[in-house]
Amino acid sequence: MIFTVKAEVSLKRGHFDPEGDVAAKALRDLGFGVASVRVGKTYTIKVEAADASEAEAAAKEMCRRLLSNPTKDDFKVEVLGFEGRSG
Amino acid sequence: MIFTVKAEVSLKRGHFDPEGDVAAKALRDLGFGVASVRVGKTYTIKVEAADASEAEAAAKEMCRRLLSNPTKDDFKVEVLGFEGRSG
Amino acid sequence: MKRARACVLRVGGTNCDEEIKVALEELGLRTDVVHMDWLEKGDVHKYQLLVFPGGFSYGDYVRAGAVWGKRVVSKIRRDLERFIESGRLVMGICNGFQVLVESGALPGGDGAFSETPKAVLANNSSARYECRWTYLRCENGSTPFTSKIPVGEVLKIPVGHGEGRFIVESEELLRELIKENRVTFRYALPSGKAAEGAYPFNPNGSEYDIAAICNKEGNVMGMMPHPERAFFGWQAVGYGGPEGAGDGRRIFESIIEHIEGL
Amino acid sequence: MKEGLVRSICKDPPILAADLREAADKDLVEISSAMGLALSLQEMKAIQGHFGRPLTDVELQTFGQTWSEHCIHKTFRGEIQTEGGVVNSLLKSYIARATMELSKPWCFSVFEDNAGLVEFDEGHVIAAKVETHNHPSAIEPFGGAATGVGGVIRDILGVWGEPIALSDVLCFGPLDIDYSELAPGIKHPRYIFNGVVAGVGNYGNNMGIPNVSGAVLFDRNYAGNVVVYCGCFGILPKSGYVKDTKDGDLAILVGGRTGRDGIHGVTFASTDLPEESEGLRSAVQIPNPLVEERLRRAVIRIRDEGLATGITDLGGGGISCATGEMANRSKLGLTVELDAVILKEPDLAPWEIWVSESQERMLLSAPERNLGRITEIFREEELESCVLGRFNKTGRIRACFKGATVCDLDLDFLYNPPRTTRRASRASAVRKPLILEKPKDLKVELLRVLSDPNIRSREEIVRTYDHEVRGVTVVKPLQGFEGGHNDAAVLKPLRGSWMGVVISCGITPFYPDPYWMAGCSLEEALRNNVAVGGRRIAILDNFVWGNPEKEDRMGSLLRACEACYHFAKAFETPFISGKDSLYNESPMGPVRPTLLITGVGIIPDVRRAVTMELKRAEDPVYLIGVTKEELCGSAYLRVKGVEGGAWPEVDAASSKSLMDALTKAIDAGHVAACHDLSEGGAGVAAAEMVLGSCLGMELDFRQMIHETTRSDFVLFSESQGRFLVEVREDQEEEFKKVFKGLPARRMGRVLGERKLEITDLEGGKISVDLEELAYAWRGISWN
Ligand SMILES: Nc1ncnc2c1ncn2[C@@H]1O[C@H](COP(=O)(O)OP(=O)(O)O)[C@@H](O)[C@H]1O
Ligand SMILES: [Mg+2]
Repeated sequence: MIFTVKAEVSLKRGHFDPEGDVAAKALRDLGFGVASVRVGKTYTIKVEAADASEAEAAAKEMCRRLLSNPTKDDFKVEVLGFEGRSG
Repeated sequence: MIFTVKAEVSLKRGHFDPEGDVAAKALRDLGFGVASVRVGKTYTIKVEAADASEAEAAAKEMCRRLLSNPTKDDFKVEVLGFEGRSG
Repeated sequence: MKRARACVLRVGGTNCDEEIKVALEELGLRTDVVHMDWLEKGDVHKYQLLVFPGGFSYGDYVRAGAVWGKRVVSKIRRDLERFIESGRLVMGICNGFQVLVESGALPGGDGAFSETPKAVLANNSSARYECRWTYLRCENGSTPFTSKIPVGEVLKIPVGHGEGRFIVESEELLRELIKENRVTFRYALPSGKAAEGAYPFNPNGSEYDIAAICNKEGNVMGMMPHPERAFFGWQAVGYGGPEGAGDGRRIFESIIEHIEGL
Repeated sequence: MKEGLVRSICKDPPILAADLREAADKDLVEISSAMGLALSLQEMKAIQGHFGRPLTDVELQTFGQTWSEHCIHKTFRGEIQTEGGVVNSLLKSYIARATMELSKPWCFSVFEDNAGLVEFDEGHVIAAKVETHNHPSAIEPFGGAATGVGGVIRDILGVWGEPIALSDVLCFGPLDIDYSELAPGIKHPRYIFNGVVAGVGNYGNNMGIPNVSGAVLFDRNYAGNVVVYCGCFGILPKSGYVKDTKDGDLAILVGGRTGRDGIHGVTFASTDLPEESEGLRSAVQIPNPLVEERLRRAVIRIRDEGLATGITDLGGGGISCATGEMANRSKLGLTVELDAVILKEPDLAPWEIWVSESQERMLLSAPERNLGRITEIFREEELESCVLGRFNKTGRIRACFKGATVCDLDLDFLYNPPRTTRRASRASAVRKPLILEKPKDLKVELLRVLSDPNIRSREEIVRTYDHEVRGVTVVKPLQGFEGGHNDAAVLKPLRGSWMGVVISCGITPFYPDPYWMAGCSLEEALRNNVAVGGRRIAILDNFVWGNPEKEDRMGSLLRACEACYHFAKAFETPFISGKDSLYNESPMGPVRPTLLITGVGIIPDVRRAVTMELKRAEDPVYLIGVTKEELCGSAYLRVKGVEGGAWPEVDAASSKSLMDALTKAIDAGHVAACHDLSEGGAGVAAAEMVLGSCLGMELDFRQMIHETTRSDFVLFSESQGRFLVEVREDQEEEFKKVFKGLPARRMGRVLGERKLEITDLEGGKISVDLEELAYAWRGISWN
């Protein structure tokens, strides 16, 4: 089956986020009352797996091996749904 | 009060996502059974607002004005929590 | 010298291969620019020097250098381990440095590679791409890459990157790098004093002003600045004279002297 | 619309047919608009008259694309009715005419191909092209600007050039403008600015092509009409320029896949920007420099192995225009198999495949025997390609899909559209008196001008563009650690030669008279080029104007073209290429007429190139040229919000003799530093020279050759044809000899301390130290 999994990669707490700081400043310049912004990335992945837990495990492994760098990133994985048989 | 709001910006359906394609191919090369990947961005924003609905409205406005482009992006906003009085 | 040969690797998105080839050839070293695909099928061991050049490999998507770095691990790790263990030289410049870090070759582990990366080149603290000249203080003049540069000497070499803020996994590892003399260049003030984070002398906010590091054995080095863009004097108008040599040339001269002796 | 005029003739694939024979005028107009063709009634009638059969949507779209303003330049090639008579083609009567009459032997290929080509050395030519990407950037700033860069790079690849440099000139609304001042649907200049700068930087950096030249302008007028010019410059061996498609050759499409992105970009660029532009999703183009980088390598390899007979890029109009142009150029025909095209998404209609403007694609022609090797190169560079069809002698462009012929057109008719007629009213600015109180403190005035967004340091932008990659940039946009702005860039493209390419630009849209505005832009491009040591300069024109169907817009366009002809002739600088972007109108009004002139010169030895930062204390400083009371449109008056007085004019003869003398002085080694005087006049130029170096300068304006009455006027006048020159102290006598009989005057000297000291016309002194200058120029707004 093809599962849709969302992996969210974000900076570890306490890590400096220049991109977030720039976004915060730009938002403040536009008149918003913003205290801070942290930027992260999401990967919405269609992955082949036997069941949801296998899909989740695979996505975690993808985060470990490619999508995140443990020095700076945390990641979180969530199975969103599935699509039935794959060819 | 300071609310934490998460804004998620992603490419509209049908829009071509070169970054997602590269990630998908790289994951396949690493042996994962990945059909496709779509990449999005998250902004975790601390925003001053009177209540949750005001915080949400502000975040939506931020998406409209700066964080996304309605021609190519969809966005989604979610209030995660609040932190009590601001100075 | 007759036998020595260098390989400048490339993948889609690499774009600084030609100027590195020019620099090496200028010093008489036979240099091939080789696509990763060919190397995976071919033989890396006929080379004494392997260079991972700058550019935007795979568009720098996901994370700068990550996709290429993981491909190195999954496709040519064993070959590269042998290459490194035999004392030959591997150099990563800019995107190439990012690749070496993402693959685990730098700072390195117990073997040639650590299982997971122990460092990262994160977004510049300015949150922008920075193309500018920097002052680099040589911290270790006895690696194969720096033997012609005395410790304390300041080189003028430009950077051009958006993700060059070097951070390591732990305080401990940083101390270890410093203690083992593995920080080869630091961003400095014109006087030669460390920049101590002061922008724009430290152009990206790197910890300890780190611009370049090497592995334990000293035969793998990664650096964010581009010595090949400061090879000729005319590349450095306003920083040196149009005639003669640029400061980056001395890094290449060190390399060549070393591999001639291999 | 009349029943049955347009009907479906096939469901799968979806094909419509329109029978124009029975159509009334209003039906024609309706069909054009319903199908998004943007063809005028006159054009629709020409099509109606030509065909004795119904036309498919594929065919009608072909006309829509090929006869668009973008592809065929119908305004520039059309007929213009003026009070004084009829002008037959702006291009022929002014732009190309100057080139023809100058007939320089070093012009290698002009106005013909994707880019202009001039000789470099015996074996090589330089290719240059500048494009605009305004509408796409207004809608999606990042993608619009990035694909603008990508597109102009393909123009250079499209003449077999190896790209060596990029340029970008950007015009934005004020970054601090209030939301309430923007019309609905218009994005905030801040948003546009961030996206455009990031897009330009991203594409160029990814490609590894240094961005070395450009300009950034701010004005309320551009809030509704952002202007984005992208330039690319390349080099190639003369023998590598092959454009000789033969009967029987294959047409090969390579690069990115074809999808729905950018459909109707062309017709879209030929109409005003609608208020609800957000609905135009398919017009958004998605950049993918990763593919173009591989394309670049493949194209150069194929060129060097001599495998192909022709090449062109896919830009506006997609496959339809690229194949049509290639066939037409060689007086051949072609049948295209649309099934062969590799698609991004299934179920594209044939007409969509035909006109899609998906990025990063090129078209090659090659004999069949080379197909194997070409495909191998593509494979090695990880590129997808397909054979579209074979060139033949029919003189027709045909397209087939699933066995059916969906398009069959006569190239002769397609490439000879009906002449467009436009009307032009007289356009010159009216001079108003200048009413301005004498300022109390010149120093305050100078700092205020320096801190204006139009004058301030561009470092924050320029540093995000890699200008060193390839390792051939000799004179850089930012000079030295101090980051002074050089007037032009110098590149050394060949390994075994000291010869350099010099790239500069001129843009002066704030001078109100279209004729003199154009003249000043041209002069500025040359002045910048000469200031670093460039000579034998070729120029490119890029017009950004409003709707040419309005008489006043057409009137000013005509005047600007007249100036282009006159000054190109007078300076002996031929136009080699260019482009016009018309219909730049938004709910906030028409764009300010904006002409960019790009200069491409050469320098025999890059070691002789001159930079702008001061070199040595005690060196004498000369001001070359005459300062007149020309302040209308100047930075000084704009900062004060004042209009009036005379605008700068160009005295070509005197300016040319000064430039020639300066070149002589540079070649002889007399010149240590040089900076041209442009926006902000002598005051700003002097401040910039100090800011860019570790030294200072002392100037006595009483020494100046001037025709003005006031100190603030000599300081800020923007008279053309002027330079500030640091002369090597030991060569001052020789320098003076070179300038004998010319207006050049010693104004002061270089100081060891970092400050600017000025003596005004009354003998009053002002002294500004570096911190003050830097705070105004680099820092946050000064007041
Ligand atoms: N306004 C103009 N001024 C000068 N040359 C022009 C102008 N418009 C078009 N040209 C020239 O005509 C040739 C074809 O132009 P164009 O259709 O814009 O090419 P492309 O489609 O590759 O962008 C080019 O060499 C171009 O420089
Ligand atoms: Mg073209």
